[in-house]
Amino acid sequence: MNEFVVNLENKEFNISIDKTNKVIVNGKERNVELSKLSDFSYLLKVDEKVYHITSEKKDSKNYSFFIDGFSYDVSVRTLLEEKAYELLKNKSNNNHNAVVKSPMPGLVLKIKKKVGDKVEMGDSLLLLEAMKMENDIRATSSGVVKEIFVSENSAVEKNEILMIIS
Amino acid sequence: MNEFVVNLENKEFNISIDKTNKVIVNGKERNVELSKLSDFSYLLKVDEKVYHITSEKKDSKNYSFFIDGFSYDVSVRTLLEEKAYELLKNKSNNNHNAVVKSPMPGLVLKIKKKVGDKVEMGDSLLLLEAMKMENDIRATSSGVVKEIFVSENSAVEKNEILMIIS
Amino acid sequence: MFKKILIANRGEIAVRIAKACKEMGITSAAIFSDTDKDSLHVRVADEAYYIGSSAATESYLVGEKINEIAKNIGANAIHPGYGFLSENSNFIKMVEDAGITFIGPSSQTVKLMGNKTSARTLMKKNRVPIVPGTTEPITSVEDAKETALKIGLPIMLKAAAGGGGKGMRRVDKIEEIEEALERTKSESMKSFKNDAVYIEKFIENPKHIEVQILGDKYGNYIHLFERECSVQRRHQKVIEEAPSPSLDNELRKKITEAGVNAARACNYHNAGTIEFLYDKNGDFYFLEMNTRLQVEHPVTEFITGVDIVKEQIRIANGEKLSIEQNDIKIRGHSIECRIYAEDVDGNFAPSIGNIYHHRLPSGPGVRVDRGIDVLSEVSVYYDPMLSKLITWGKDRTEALERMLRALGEYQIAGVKTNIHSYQWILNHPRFLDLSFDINFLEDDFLPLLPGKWKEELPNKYDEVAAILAVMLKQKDSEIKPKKNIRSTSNQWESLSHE
Amino acid sequence: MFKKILIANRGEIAVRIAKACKEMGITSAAIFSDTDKDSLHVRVADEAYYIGSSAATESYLVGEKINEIAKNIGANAIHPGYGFLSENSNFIKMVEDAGITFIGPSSQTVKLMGNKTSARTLMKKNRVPIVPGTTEPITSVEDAKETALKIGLPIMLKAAAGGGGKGMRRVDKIEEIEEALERTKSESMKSFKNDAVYIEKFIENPKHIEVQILGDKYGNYIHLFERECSVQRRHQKVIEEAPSPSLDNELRKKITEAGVNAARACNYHNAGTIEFLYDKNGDFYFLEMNTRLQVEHPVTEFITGVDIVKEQIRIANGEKLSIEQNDIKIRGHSIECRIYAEDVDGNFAPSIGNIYHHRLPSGPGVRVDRGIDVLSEVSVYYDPMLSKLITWGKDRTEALERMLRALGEYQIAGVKTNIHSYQWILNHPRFLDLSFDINFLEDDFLPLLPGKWKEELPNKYDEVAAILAVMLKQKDSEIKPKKNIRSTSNQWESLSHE
Repeated sequence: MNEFVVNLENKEFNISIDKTNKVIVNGKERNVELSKLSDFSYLLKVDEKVYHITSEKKDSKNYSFFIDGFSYDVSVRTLLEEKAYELLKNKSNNNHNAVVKSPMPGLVLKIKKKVGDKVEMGDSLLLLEAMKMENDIRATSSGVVKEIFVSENSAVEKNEILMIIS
Repeated sequence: MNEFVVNLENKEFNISIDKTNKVIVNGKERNVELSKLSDFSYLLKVDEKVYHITSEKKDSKNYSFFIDGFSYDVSVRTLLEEKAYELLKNKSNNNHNAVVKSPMPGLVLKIKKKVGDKVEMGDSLLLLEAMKMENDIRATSSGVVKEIFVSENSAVEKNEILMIIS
Repeated sequence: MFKKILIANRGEIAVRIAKACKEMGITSAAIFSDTDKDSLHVRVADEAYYIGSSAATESYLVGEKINEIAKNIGANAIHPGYGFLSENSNFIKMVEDAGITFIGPSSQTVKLMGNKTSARTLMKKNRVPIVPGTTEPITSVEDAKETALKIGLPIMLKAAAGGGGKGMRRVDKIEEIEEALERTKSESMKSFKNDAVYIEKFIENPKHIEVQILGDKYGNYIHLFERECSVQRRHQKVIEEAPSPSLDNELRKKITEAGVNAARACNYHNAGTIEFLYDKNGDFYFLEMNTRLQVEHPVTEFITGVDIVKEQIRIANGEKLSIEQNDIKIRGHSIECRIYAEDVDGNFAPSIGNIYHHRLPSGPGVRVDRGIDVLSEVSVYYDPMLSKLITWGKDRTEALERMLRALGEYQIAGVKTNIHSYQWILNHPRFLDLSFDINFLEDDFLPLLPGKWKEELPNKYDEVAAILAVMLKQKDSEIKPKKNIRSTSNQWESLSHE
Repeated sequence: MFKKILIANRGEIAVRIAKACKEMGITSAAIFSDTDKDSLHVRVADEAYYIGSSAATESYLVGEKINEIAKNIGANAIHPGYGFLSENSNFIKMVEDAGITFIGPSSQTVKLMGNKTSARTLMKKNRVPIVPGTTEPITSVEDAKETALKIGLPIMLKAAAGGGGKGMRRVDKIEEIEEALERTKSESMKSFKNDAVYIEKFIENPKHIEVQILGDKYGNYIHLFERECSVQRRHQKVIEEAPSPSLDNELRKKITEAGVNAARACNYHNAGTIEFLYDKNGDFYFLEMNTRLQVEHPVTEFITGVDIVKEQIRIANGEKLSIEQNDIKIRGHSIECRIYAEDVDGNFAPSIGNIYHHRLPSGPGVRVDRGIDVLSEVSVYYDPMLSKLITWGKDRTEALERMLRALGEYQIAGVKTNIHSYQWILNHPRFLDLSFDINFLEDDFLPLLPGKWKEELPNKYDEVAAILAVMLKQKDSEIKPKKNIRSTSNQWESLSHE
């Protein structure tokens, strides 16, 4: 019997699994049967229900699923991995830095905040021109602008660090 | 420069190829460029024309292609292989036996010829019931029925030899 | 409305029905045999239940099991699709008795119309023209001979319990009647457990035209015009069209009215089809009624805009017809080509295997109803129809141009298909000038087997195929087998995904 | 008819045009950049020619190169698609001068309508209602302020050479005009090499409704009714419908007549679209004319049965319109969802990658126009629209039910898409009760980013996703890496094809 912790969309599931086509999800038992149709396509039966799922594995802990028009980014950890993760999370909470990265290559048009500004989650931080469109880069967490690494009219690569909010 | 003999639908092509994206087909030079899209899908450019081709490899000499709704069974031999093939063909011509095999598993309903009967290409040889349908097995060459290996109401496997016509 | 519908079928029609359920917010429950464990109809349904081993006689034909599952899972209704148990009145009776709604006509109607002699009697009484012949089973060889001489040879011997081209035999000479009768009876007994056989005059080179009707449970009937289904091989339809290009509006009015009368005559409710033979003299005769959804229903849906499967469900649910006859107009033309896994040049033997590559055609005026997906298995156990390709155009020419375009886009690897043969049929003068009849393929195509039909087509891609074969063989000889190492800098490999 | 058409575009629209050529028996010639060497538009065309490196400015935007290729390969006509050079009057002039037919209006018409101020002047003269504002470019900040005060704030500053939502800026306060004018001018100069800017009154929360027209070279005009395109994000349409559910028949008559008048006013020939803003008072105003094929043309094709691309080709070939206004009737309802490769919750950043898995939806009432196929590459260089999913139903409800069903069937792996977000939009009360306007997504959806919009949807598959993740992780830990050896007896592996 192996136990896992699954996180998706701010929800947590505790799931244990053995090899007899049974899983226990948050205490409830489910009969399951899985068929691999291709590297990207699975047929999963849960009790009497059938689901045809498109899957992309990101790494050993993260999967991206697509079910009936709904997409899910799922992270799954063994109990051991979960403990390590919690430890890490607590650490970073004490010294909480949100890194704002460029989601695509482009040109910085305008920087809307300066070091020391308070930002709320959702605030516009800067304008990035890419694919002939102006893209509004918004804060995904609240805090204070700690550092800015780019200047207006500078070109940035994908995943280049733009700002740090702490 | 490698030379090949290609047969499809009773037509023969002599094709030589080097590594510089050029082939010579029956004396005519063609510029070619091939992209493999997947194991079953190729994009072939011949001069300015583009062809999207579905492909199944049967063995090292035989391919099955599907182009714009047209299907082709193609056999391709190097000059050496072609010589061996010709030799073999001549041999079998001297002792020409056409083997009639069952195209599918089924039940022999009726045998329409007996040993010694003359048959023309296209003549009905026997009726085979399979998939709830009566299937007419016809001669693919002309000759005389030399031997019959099945009897009426007997079950046959796919590719089981039914008759020999010589 | 029903909460849950059990779909007592497999393949493309089970998929089609599950999609209608999805659109209507109804839970669909599939049943599956061993082979069909991961089949597309299971993938698209909301629920799936194991029914038995792969042989249809152990699974999709076992009414008791299906009825039992329906009861256990709380299904409110059963959709039978076509084939299997769809026209089995005993099964329908069993479902009715279990208090489950059968999505189709009542068991009495099916029983009545399933017996071809009683159907003929009823049609005659209601002035729907029937083919000359008997309306009672043949009782003796002498009877048969007498009738044959009276209506004139050639005649057809037909199983009263038959239909769909099964259990019938042509007789040209009076002295052949005895043996033919015996054989038809024995086949009929084998196939239908009933050896009643009747006689119809053989109609010379007719077309097959059928009328789609809808009737609710309150005696309201409409027709959705007709379909032309003359392109057949061994009584199996291969291409269907709507509307029939062979009819003018006057005849269209007559034949569709006859269809509605036929349905009314047997107290029909739900979707049904009345098949007619249409002869060279412009006369048409009732052939039989199909008391179920037809394979070729999509061509009617394309020209009328009516979703027939959804109408079936609404009618079964006790709703009145929401459409009036005057609302139904023909727009444009639609053609269907059935895509079979078969070896055309190998006696049409079913082609078995796994679908490794499956690219659907797309774009304007194209619909695909399919039973397969990538990595589906095509087995020996069931009908080898993979899918149906249906196109629509503002007229027959555009529908045809789109069909040829879509056939060119449709890519399947893993089994042989009949796709190439449509190049011959759809470009044939008899198909284009409407001089085809139900013997078209038998007369003009089958004699060109094996392979000669290809010689009548333009040599469009011969050289290309030859070049590709050489290039692939050359590539193969260049690439040395490596142990799981792939260089991403190798352009040849980099596009290939494993 | 033309023998050969060069398609001066890429992606789904180039594929769409090649299919029309195929159906008409015309040779299609594609052009491709480095990145597009094996793209779908190259695969479906009959011929393909290299045009330059991947940046559009080196390839699809270089009119001289395209014109040169067209001449060299003996193309009789050029179809520009949409975007790129489709509304570039200099390019069209060059093509005309080379004696090649441009499939679209004349360069003069495009020039006239491309300049938004001259278009407004012309419309005003021909009594097509325009948004209050200037019909001349602004000459000074003072002018601008004066006009703003006259017509009332807020106002829109718009680039005379702009269009399609580009080069425009809202001004709410009189003191913001100066800076806004400067910025709009500079952006306009950068984007269009022209800094003329005019003023329009800002229309509060309008809908975007546009009329599809066809005109031949002999002064005959028809309309194909209207489309509703109010669901937009940053002025980019996301969902389009036909007919507009917001109009009654009286208003429909008025707006389509205005569309035909607008086309006639500028001597338009070929297919064109007149965009209107429709405000809460039931007034509509000319916004701009798109002198080319629209992305959303399929919804019009679905409800009218007219193949707009083929009509474009016939008109360009000098044929008279074969359809009369009375022949065009609306049947049912059609909806289009644009499928983008983008990360909705990551600032809509384009998602780059290879398409590893691509399963198209199918069945009744579904059309896909796509620019990708399995193993296509989605690059940074071009618009991230992968395909368009279009459904038809007998009414808006059925079209919507089919859209939700088809979105559920559509499977893409390799890039992130916006498919999930349609679950939110299509089920939203404002979309369903027609109270949406062009600010719908800005007002109601964008504030729910990132991720919060998902919380408004039913938790349909959370648990399933969690279970699958666990099972896959478990399987992965069980399977030890093997060196290219696969056991066929292993059920887990046997279905997997590499």
